[in-house]
Amino acid sequence: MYWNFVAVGYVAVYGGVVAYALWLLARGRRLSSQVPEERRRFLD
Amino acid sequence: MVEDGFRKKADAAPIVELSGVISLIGRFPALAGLDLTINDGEIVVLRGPNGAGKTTLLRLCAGLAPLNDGVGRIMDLDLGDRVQRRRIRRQAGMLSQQTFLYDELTVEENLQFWATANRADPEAIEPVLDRLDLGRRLRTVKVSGLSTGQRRRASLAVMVCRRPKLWLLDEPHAGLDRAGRDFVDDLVGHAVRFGATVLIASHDVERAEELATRTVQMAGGRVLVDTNTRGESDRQEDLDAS
Amino acid sequence: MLRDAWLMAVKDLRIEFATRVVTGQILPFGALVLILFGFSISPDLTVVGTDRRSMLAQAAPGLFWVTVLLAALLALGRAFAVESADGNLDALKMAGLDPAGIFLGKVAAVAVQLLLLEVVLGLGAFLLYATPLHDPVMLLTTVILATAGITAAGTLYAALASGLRVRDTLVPLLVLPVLAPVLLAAGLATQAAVFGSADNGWLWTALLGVFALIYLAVGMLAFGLIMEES
Amino acid sequence: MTATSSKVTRVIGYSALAFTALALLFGLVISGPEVNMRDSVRLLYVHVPSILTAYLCFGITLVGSVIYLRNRSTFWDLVAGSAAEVGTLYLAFALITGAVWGKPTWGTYWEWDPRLTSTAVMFIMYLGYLALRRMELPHEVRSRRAAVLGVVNIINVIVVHYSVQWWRGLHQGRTFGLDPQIRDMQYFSWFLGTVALGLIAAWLIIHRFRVGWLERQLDEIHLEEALVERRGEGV
Repeated sequence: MYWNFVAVGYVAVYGGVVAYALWLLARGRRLSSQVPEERRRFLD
Repeated sequence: MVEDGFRKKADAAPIVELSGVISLIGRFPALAGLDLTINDGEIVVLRGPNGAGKTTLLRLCAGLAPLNDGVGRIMDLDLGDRVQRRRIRRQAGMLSQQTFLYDELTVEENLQFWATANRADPEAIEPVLDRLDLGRRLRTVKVSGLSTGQRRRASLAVMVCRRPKLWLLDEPHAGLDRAGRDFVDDLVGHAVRFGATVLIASHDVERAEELATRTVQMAGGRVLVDTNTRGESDRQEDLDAS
Repeated sequence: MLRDAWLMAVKDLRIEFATRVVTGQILPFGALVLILFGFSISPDLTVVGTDRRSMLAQAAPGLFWVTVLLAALLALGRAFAVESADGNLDALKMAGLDPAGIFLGKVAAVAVQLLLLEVVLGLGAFLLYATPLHDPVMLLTTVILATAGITAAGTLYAALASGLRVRDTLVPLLVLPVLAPVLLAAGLATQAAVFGSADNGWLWTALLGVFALIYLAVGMLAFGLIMEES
Repeated sequence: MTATSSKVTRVIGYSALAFTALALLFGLVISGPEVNMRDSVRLLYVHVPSILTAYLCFGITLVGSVIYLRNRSTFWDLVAGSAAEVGTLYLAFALITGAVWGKPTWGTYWEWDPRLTSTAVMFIMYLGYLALRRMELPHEVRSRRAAVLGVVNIINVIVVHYSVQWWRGLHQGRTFGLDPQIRDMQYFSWFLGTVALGLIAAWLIIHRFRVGWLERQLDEIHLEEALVERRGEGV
């Protein structure tokens, strides 16, 4: 019984992290294809 | 004496000094690298098609539109500086499509509120009201019940009470009858005699150019043509005479 | 600053007097909410305890303050709609009014309107929900301090969302969580005031006072930053 | 590699992966159940780190907001925004894991426990902050308002925290002090979870910052195009 709850919790956290990270990477990839190289220096 | 000193100082620093000014409305560059210098006591008419950036230029000079790039000095104050911009706002007067009036209040209540807010002399309201034909019947009418022309006159009354140093008039003749237009012209002349500088955006070319000492043609958020209607020498004589 | 606040408050109240939006629209809305609460919580249910009190009477303090919060949101929306109608915010900036003064003026005007609402809605709750009244002084203190807190925080947040097309939906999202402590404290203090229950009503009113002071101070400091541009 | 990664993020990313593997191994396999909570103690190895990291993120948002109000730099605005987004995500994790921990432990998913209540309110506050950041406003206006909210939110959090605590305190709410018997291995699992989730948060914040940065750059490019087009109008 306890393990079901544990599973839900872990899946929510690590699944959430992975989903968010993938979304970020995809978005970054799409955006950077539209931004020229010299503007991709992230710190000014 | 004082007058002389004032003139000298003003000669050293123009009233409006813009170079490479970019001003955005949302993400639209309403002003796209505009250069313009206006000296003390000038009456400048802005011309140009709709969307040329005339209104934004006026708002910029009032310290309302953002200065996103370039250098802007108004009355020798820096538009890019928060504190100085506040002082610019205090000294500029604007007449625009927005009349800055509370629909729900009467003409009189509006004038009293704005006069007090602007720290103007409440006594100054009466003559202006009379002069603008807002005196008797209209003063107790709610602003929402006014016609466009009457609204503009009320707005003008507020501005006159402020006694601004820089007058920014956006289509001041629009929606006014002949008497109203004459009154505007009188006011402009009067204001300049008392040391104000006037910037007018107008479609009423004939009327505006009669007033103007200079015409600036705008397009695409920049100045296209800049001409002295009277010529520099005339202008100098005017100054000397006054 | 106080002069500007007075000027703004008087102007806002004049506008309200001329249009009667608060008394004519928001007040009936609040009354309606009170009645709807009555429908949703059956007045017949009684709470088992020393006092036999209906569930509705028991819940009355909380329901009353939720109603007040909803009405306050509308009043705040109205207070800012007035300024954005004809570019008047620009004119206020050009007049060089002290932002802190504008903030205080708005707070004062909304607070006066809200107090009026609360008196009427309070009477309504008293009659509709058949609540007793144990300590009127504590109730009055609660109402005044809670109103100050609600309007101070509310005005600050309404300003943050001003000029946005989604203002009407964003303001509740921003301001209601912030007002959660007010709802809590006001509800409990009111409970103590009407039922004379053992809860420390005065402590809760003190919390309301602290809340009001914090948000008045924050609002006065932050309003200039928010109003700086557009 | 992907466009928003760099040497630094790759190092952070791989160590996060390694620590996550360790945290899962220790948290789910090696460490044993606790006396009272049984196996649900394992949820605490993600729940508590989530909260701690979320608080840290909101701290960064506060710092970023304050610095932004001082120097008005895009950099700090984006730092504040990125940290708030990641922090809110972590707060959601904390609420979810808290609920599924509460069910076997307390018998309910939700208790009107002070910490739980104030966390929920805080979560909604930061959703509001993120909503404000998404508004269509000129950059400088939006950034300034967001910065004000970033600072004020912290004050809210403190006020809400104490008032709720006081509320339950005065009401002598049920006590949930289970007096957990945390042993070395459990403590170590918790530590590993904290490091893993902390590193992941760092990676996420940096990437979120870079996405935000790219959005700004793209916006600048659009603006330059718009300027050229605008200047062409007059000729």
